[in-house]
Amino acid sequence: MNIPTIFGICASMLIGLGLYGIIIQDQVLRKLLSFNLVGTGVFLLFGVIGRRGAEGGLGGDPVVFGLVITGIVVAFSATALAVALLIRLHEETGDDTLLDEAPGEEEK
Amino acid sequence: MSGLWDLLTILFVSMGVFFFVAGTVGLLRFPDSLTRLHALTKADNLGLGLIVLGLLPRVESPQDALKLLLVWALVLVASANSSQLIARKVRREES
Amino acid sequence: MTEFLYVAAILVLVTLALSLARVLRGPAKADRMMAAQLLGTGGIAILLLAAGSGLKAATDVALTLALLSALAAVAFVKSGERSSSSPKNEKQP
Amino acid sequence: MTGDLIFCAGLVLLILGLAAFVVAARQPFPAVVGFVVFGLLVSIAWMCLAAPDVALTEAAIGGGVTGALLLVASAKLGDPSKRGQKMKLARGFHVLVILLCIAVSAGLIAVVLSLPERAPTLALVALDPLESTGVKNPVTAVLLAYRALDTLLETVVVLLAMVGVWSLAKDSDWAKKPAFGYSPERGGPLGLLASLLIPVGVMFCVYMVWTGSDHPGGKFQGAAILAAMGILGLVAGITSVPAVTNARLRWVLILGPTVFLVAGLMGFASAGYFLAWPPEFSKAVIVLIEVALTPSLALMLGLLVAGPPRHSSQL
Repeated sequence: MNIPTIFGICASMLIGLGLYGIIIQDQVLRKLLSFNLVGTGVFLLFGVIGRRGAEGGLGGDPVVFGLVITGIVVAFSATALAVALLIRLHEETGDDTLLDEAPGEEEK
Repeated sequence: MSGLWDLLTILFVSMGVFFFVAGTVGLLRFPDSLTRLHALTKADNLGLGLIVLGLLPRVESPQDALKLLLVWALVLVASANSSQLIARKVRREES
Repeated sequence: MTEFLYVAAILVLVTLALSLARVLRGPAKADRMMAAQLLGTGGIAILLLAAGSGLKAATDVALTLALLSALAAVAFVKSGERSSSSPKNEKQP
Repeated sequence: MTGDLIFCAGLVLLILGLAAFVVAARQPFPAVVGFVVFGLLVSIAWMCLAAPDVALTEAAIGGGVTGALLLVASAKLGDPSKRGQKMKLARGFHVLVILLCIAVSAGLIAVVLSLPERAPTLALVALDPLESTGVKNPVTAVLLAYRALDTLLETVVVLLAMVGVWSLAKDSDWAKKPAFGYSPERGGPLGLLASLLIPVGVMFCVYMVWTGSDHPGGKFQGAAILAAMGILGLVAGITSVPAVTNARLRWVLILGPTVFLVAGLMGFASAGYFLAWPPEFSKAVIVLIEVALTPSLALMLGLLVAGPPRHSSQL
């Protein structure tokens, strides 16, 4: 058991947890948080691969780390756009979910 | 000589960690928000300050020492002001 | 010596885990925010300890966190003001 | 050697616990605070993985700017409890979802455990021509010399996302200023905080960009810090943003991408293909692009947090 392996397991579990949140949550903000958990898990998985590729006196594979930096910034932009969409939706409808109708009515 | 510096590091860092523990215990055990805020500032100011003091003998260049002190100064400014802001919010919500 | 700094870092990590309980339990929003504040300071302490044991770049990460630690608290306090009172008569003297 | 292993194991447990809390918390606000702390711990995790450049990015963007964005958003959305609307799931479906997620995690863990003993790596390939670029930080070299196209497109993606946010303004609010929607507060602790932190932050941003070519750091980290300082100044009433139709604002926004693009097109003349830097000037070109990108990126990131232009009586 070495350090990259520990973080690899952590990343895998983060992806599973986030996926669960994306499917189960009904508020969009919570779905966004879960989506970011999945994103972080994927980045960490990249980081593990990069760390294992350490060679030539470097701490890891710089190509992979460069990709992850790009990924973090893009993920933030996507999150910000999604938050703006969500707030506008909330202003229009007073709702912060994507449900078509109140489920209570559906059951009746 | 280095033995003495190492001793200083061990002494100050241990004291710093102690204040982190104290602050956390306060945060968990104190009865209301304002007293918890009080406990919290012990960890911020004293805990981090002592750790910075303890690490100073280990730095390699004056720039690194300056950076360490800057971190502490920034945390002092940030925690003092944001504690004030949070306390104001707590009071407004209570009244 | 490095081993001592690791032990110190692990101890700070344990206190962080404990103060996480306050983030989880609350009860007030301010309590959660304060605990997050403490976690931020603890994270900075861990990074400085890492820098002390040879990871020099950790100091820069600690500086970044120190600069941005107040931002979350400010965003929390100011945005809360808006939702708790009407924005029109909220004017500082 | 065991000390760091124990530390990392503890860190992983904390990260996973927080992630579980973010998913399971009943209210959105605690989940958001949990996510902010999560970002902080993940940046420490990046230090453990020997990736200081990524740790800096995660600390500046994941912990700082995203935290402000999400906290403001959760305050604007308010508490959902009053509606009492809840998605009802059939029990079978719920079990199916749990099984699916466990399967995904288990599969990935199996992949991680069965990685080849000698990992494939491009580290040596990336190191080899490092001398010729004059840049000492291999990550910066990857971002701006070998994979510059990624970085160029990424800047454009951030710009597009910002245009997307602007396009969500109401028709009547277009040509107004982007605003959080609450009054700036002058003086008091907030004013003191802003006036003390902002100069240090700006200095640190310059340091980050400058040091980025040789040591961990770079334009993304610097820009994120600058954006955070801008947000702080905005809240404290020290800085202000012009209306989104302002020509100067738009010039600053496209300054970085334009310099990048022009430098890339010059590559046709100097080396024969797009985004090729002339070998003798490559460090100068890289530093120029970094310096030009920083204000543009900082403004984009800040405006992404500020949200679409909206009517506000205070600002």
